[in-house]
Amino acid sequence: MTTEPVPSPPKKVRNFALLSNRAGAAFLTPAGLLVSVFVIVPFFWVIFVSFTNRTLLGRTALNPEFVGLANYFSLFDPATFFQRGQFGFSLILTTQFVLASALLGQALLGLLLAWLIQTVPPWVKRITETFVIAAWILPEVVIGFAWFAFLDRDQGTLNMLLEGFGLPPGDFLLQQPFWVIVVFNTWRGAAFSMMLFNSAFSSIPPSYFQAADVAGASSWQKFRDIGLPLIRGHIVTDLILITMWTFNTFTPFLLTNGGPSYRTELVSIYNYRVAFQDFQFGKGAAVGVIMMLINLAFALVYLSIGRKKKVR
Amino acid sequence: MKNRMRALALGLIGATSVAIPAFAVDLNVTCRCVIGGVNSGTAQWIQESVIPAFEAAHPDVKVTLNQFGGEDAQLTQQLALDFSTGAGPDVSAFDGFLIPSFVEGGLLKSLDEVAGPEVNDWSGWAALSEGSRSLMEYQGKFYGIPLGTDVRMIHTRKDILAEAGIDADNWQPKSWEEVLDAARAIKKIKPDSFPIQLNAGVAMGEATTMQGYWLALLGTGEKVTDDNGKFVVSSQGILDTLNLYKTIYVDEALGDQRAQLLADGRNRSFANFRDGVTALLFEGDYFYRSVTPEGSEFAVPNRDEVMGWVKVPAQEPGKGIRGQDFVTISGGTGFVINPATDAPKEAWAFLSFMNEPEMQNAFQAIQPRITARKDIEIPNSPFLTATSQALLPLTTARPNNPNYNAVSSEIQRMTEAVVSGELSPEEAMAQYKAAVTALVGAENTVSLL
Amino acid sequence: MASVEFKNVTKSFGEFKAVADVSFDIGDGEFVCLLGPSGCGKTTSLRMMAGLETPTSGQIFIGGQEVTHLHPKDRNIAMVFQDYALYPHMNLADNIAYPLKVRGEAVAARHGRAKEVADVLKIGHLMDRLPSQISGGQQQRTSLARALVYPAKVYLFDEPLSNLDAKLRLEARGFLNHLQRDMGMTAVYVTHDQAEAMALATRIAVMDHGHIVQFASPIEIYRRPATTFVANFVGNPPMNLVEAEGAQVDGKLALKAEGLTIAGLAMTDAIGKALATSNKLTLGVRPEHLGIAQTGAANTITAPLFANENMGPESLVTLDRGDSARVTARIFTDDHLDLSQVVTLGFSAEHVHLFDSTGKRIPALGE
Amino acid sequence: MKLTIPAFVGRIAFSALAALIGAIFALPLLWFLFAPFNARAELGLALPDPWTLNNFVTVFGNSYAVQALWNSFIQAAGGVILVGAAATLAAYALSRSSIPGKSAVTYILLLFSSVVSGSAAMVPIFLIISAAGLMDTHIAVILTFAGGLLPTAMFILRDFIDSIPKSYEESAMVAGASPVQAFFDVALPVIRPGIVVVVVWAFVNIWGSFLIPFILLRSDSNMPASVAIYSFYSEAGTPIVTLLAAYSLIYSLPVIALYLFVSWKFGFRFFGGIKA
Repeated sequence: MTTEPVPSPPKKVRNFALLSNRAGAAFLTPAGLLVSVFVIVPFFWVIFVSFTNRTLLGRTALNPEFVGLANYFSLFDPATFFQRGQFGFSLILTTQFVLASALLGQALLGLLLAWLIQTVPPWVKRITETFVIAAWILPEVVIGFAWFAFLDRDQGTLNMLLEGFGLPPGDFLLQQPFWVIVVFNTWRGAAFSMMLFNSAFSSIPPSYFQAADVAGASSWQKFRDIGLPLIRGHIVTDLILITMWTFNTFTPFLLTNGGPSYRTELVSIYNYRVAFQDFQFGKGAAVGVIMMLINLAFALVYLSIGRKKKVR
Repeated sequence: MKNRMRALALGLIGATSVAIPAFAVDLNVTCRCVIGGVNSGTAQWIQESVIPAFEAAHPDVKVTLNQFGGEDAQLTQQLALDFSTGAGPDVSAFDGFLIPSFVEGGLLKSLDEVAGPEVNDWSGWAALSEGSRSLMEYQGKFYGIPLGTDVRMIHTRKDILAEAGIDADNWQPKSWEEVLDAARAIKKIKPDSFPIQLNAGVAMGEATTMQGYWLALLGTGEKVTDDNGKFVVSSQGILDTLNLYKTIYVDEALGDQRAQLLADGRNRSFANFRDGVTALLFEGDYFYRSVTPEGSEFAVPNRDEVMGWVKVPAQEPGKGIRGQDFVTISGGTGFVINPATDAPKEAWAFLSFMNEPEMQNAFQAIQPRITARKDIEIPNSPFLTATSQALLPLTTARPNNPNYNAVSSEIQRMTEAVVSGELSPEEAMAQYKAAVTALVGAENTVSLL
Repeated sequence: MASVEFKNVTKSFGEFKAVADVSFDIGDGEFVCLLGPSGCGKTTSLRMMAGLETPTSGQIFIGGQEVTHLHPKDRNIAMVFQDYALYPHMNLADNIAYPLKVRGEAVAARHGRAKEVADVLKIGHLMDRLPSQISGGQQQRTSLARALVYPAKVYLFDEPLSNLDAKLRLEARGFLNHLQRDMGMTAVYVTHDQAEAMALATRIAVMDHGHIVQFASPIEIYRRPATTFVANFVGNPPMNLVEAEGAQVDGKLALKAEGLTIAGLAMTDAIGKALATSNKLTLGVRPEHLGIAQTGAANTITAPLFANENMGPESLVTLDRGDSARVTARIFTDDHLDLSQVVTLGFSAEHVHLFDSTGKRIPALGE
Repeated sequence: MKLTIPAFVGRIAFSALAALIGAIFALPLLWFLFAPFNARAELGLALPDPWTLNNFVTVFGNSYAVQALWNSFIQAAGGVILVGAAATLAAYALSRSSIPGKSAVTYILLLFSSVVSGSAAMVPIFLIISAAGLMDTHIAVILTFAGGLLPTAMFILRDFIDSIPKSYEESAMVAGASPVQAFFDVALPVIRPGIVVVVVWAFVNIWGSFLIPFILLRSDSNMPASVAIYSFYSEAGTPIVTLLAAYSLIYSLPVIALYLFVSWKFGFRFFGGIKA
C-alpha cells in the first residue's frame, strides 16, 4: 500500500469537537435570544439609566438628565450612609444576612443534613428530605403567610410551643426581626445545599469510607478528611449560587415588609422601594449595578479559593 | 428560514394579543375595588348600576370593569407604567394627590386635551363644590372628575370614656392635653389598654401622613409646605408633633406601639378599637362608612350606642392652622381618562355619565358618602351629615406638588423613628431635613427654626 | 479491512506534545498494539485514527484514503471504549444494534444481526436487560458486540480489558485473539499491559513521550528491545538492567559493576563505537535467563538476597545490589529453594543485551 | 456487618438528629394541615373544630381563583418547556463544543442575571414586553421567566453535562452517528436526570412568583394563583384565614406532587462541582 503524499493546501486546522462550532452556535441560539432580550438588554438599560435621574413620575420622567455618578454618590453619601433606611445600612445588613443565613445557615445545615441522611434509615431520610424540600419549593406567598401565622405573638405556633415548654413567648417580628429573616431564609433555602451535597457525597465511591472505617476513623474524621475534600468543587458551586440567591432574595419582604423601621430592609428590598415605591429609576438602577458588582466579587473570591486548593 | 421564523413570531403574537372586537368600542375601567372585597361598594356600583345603564344608553359601547384587588401603591405602579407606554385602562379610579406627579411625568393630560373642548360644556362642573373640584385639578386644568371627598376626626368609644368617668356625650377636647388626659384616665382604669391611635410608621403608608401627622401638625398652625409651596423641614410645629407621638407611644404607652410598626398594623389598630382596647382613634369618615358597619370585619358591636366622634383639637385653642380651634384635612378620589385611550369620546361619555346625579344617587343607595356634587343628598346618615357640616368648613387639602408623594414617605419614616424610640424628635427632624433637601433641593425647602 | 498510515503526525495540547512527529504503517489485517505507560501518547494516537482528535500537523490515511479531517462517522471504523460507553437507557439489543440504526437498517434486521453477534459472545440471552443489570464482563462483551455488529475498515480498542478482573481479562484476551484469527481484522489496540500486547499483537508499537520507540513483532521486541525503556517495559518481570563501566581489555569487553563478575565479552565494532562516546554501558539479562550459580564463577551477579517468592512452577529470586538496584531471576524448579544471605546468579554470554550510554541497544554480532 | 455498640448508638443519634431537623422544618407548615379543614380557623394551631370541607367548596366557588390555578399552570408549563429546551441545547453546546470563551459565558450570564432578578430590571422588561405588544398575555410571562431563569439553568446543566463521560457521544459517532443523532439518541437520554432537576427548579420558581406576572399582566382572566390568592383578603385587607389556608393548600399541592413524582421516578440528583 502506498499513498502519495498529497500536498494538502494550507488550511486552518479546526480541532474535532463533539459539537462543531456551527452546530454549537445553533444550539446556543434559542437561549441566546431569550437571554439577550430579557437579561442582556435590561442589564445595559440598568447601567445606562443608573447615570441618569430618570423617575417614573414627576418632571424627570419625561426629560431625564445625564447626571454622571450622582446616583452613586448619593448612595454613598457619608452623611447618611449608615442611617437606617439608607443604602449603607441595607448593604451591611445584607452582608450580615448572607453570612448568617447563606454561609452559616444554608450551607452548613445543608452539609449537615446531607451527611446525616447518608447513614440514617431510608424512611427517616425520606421524611426529613420531604419536609426540607417542601420548605424550598412551596410558593413564596404561601410560605410568607405560613411564617406570619407561625410567628404571631398571640396565637402563633412558635409561642404556643415555647409556652408549652415553660419558656416565655417572644414578639419575634418586632424584637428580633433580623434573626427572624435569617432563620427564615435558612429554613427556606437549606434544601438546595442539602441536595447538592447529598449527590456529591453519594458520588464518592463507598470504598473510600470503608477504608476509613477499617482504619478506625470516627464519623467526624471521615467527614473532615474524606467527604469534605472530595466535594470541594460542589462546595464552590453551592456557595456561588446560594450567596447570589440570598444576596438578591426578596422573599423576606413578604414576612416583614422590610420593617420594622427598615431593620430588615435588605438591598433587594431597598432597591424595590427606591425603584417601585419612590419610582426613582435612576437611583434604583445604581443600586442594581452595585449589587451586581458585589455578586461578582463574591464569585471571584469563591472561584479563586476553589482553584487554589485544587492546585495544592 | 428567516421568513418562516418571522411568520412564526408574528403568529404567536397575533394569536395571543388580538382580541376579536364584538362591539364597535371597548372601554376598560379599573378601580381598586372588588365585589365582596376591597371597596366592594364602588365595584358593585360600577358593575351593577353604571355599566348596565351606560350600555343601555350607548349600545355600541362595551364596558368592562377590571377589579384590582391589590394595594393602592400597586395600582399606582401599574397605572404609571401603563400610561407611560400608552397602555392601560381607558378610565381609572385615581387618588387626587397623585395628579401633580403624574402630570409632570407626562402620564396624564387634561380632560379637554384628551376628549376635546366639549368637556368644558359638561353641566356637572357647576354642581361640584369648589373644594372638591380642586382635588382633581392642577395648574388650572381638570384631569378628572372627583367622586367624593372626606373629612377627619377622632372616633371615640363612648362606653369606655364613660367608664373612665368622662361625660362622653358632651366631651369635646379643646387641646392636645385634654385628649391625653382622657387617655391617661382610661389607661389608669385599664392598664392593658392603648387608648389613643394616632397613625405613625412606614407600614401604613399615606394613612400615617393623612390620618396621623397632618392632624397633629395642623394643630400647631403649620402645614407640610409654607404659603410659597416650599417644604418646611424644621420647625417648632414638627417638633411638637413628634413630641406628641413620643408622649403617646414611647413615654406613656398611651398607644399601641406594635400596631404602628407591624406590617398589618392598620388592621390591628382597627381591631383594637373594635375590641375596646383603643377608645380614641384618629381617622376619616371612611372608618365609619367602610370599616365599622355591621357585618364587616371590624364592626363595632352596638355601634350607634358606643361609637361617637369629636373634632380634632388644635394644640391649644386658637393655635391651629388659620388660627382655628379645631382642624381637619380632606382628600379625595375620582376617575381619570387614560391620555392614550383609543376612544376618548366614549371614555369621556362614560366618565361624565357616572357623575350624573342619577348615578351618584345610585351610589349613595349602596354606600353613603360625602359626595363631590352639591346637589346630591346624603341619605339617612346622621353621621355623615353632621361631620360634613361641622368639618368641611375647617378643612385643608394636601399641597398640589409633584414631590408630595416622596416627601410623605419621609414623613412616615420620621414618625416611625420617633415612635419606635430609636431617635429623639430632634434627631428625627434632622434626618427628615436632610432627606427632603436631597429630594427637592435646598431652594424648595424652608427652615422655621 | 484496510490499512492505516500515520505520516509525520504531531498532536500538541498547548505546549505539551502528546504525539511528536509519528509515522507508521499498519498493514491490512494486522493487529497492532500501541503499548506504553500512561501519558505516552498511545490513546491520543488511537483517538486521532478514530477522528476524535485532530492532528496538529501531519496526515492520517485509512485504506489509502486521507481521513485527517474526516468526521468519525464518515470513517467507517469501530471502536471499543475503556469505560464501554454503553447507553444506560437502551437495552442490550438496542445498544448493540445502534450502529445499524444510524445506518438506516430496519428494526427487525438490526435486532436479528445484534442477536447473532451477541450469541457468539454468549450474551444473547440478555438482550432485554439494561447495561446496569448485567455484570462487568457482560458489559465488556456488549461493547465488543456493538463494535463487531457492522463491518468496519479498522477496529480500534482503547484499553478494553482494563476494567475487568484478572480472570475475566485472561478469558477476554483469549477470545479476542481467537476473533482476530477468525476474522483477520485490522485492529489497533491500546494497552499499558505488555502481556496483553504480547498475546494479541502481530506487531507492537512501543511508545514513550509521544514517540514510537520500537515498532516490531512481539518476539522481536522481546528478543531485541531497541532501548532500555523497551527492555524494561516488556517481559514479566522486566529485563534486569545493570549499569556498568565498560573498557576494552585484551580485545575483549570488560564490564565493571558492584557484584558483577563477567568474562570478557566478544568485542564488536558497535561496542567500540559506543565506548568511544562513553564508557557507561548497561548490561541487560532477562530474569528467565538467570540461574543459581557458584560464587566467583564467570558471568555472575552476586548480591544479598532480597526476596524469594515461590510461584508454583517457578521461583522469583530477587537480589538487592544497593541503591534499590535489584536483580530478579525466574528459576524453574519444583524444589523449594533454600537460599542463604548472599546469592550468586549466573547467565550465559549469548543472553546478554548491551545498551549504550543513551540507552540504545548495541547490536550483538549478526544482528 | 455487625455494628459495635458505639456505632449503633451513633446511628441512633444520627437518626434522631435527622428526624429532629425534619420536624423543625415541618413546624411552620403544620398550620396548613389543619386550618383548611377548620370552619373557624385562626392564626393559632388547633385541631379542626368543627371539621369541614366547606372552605374548599367556597374556594372552588371562586371562579377567578380557580382560573388562576390554570393560568399558573399554563405559565409554569410554558416557561418550563422553554427553559428546559433552550437550557439543554445551550448547556450541551457550552459543554461539548469548542466555541471560544465558552467557559466564561455562564459566569458572566449568571452575574448579569443577578442584576436582572432585582426589581431594577422590571422597568426595562416592562418596556420590552410593552413594545412587543405582549402586555397582558401568558406568552409575556413565559418569555420573561425563560430569559431570567436560563442563566442559572444553563449553569446547573452545564455542570451536569461536564460530569458525563464524552465517550457516550464519541462511541455513537464512531459507530456512524452524526452529531445531531448522537445528541438526540444518546446524550439527551443520559442528561435527562439533570434536565429534570432544572425543570422542577424552574417550575417551582414560576409557579410561586408574584412580581413578574403582577407587572406584566392586567386582566383577571390571566392572573396566576400567586396574585389571585389576594382575593381571599377581606375588604379591609386582612386575610380570610380559612379560605386563604384552603387555597394555599390547593395551590401548594401541584409542586409537592411534582416533587414526589420526580423523586420517585427519577430521583433528585445533582452533579456539579466546578472544574478549575
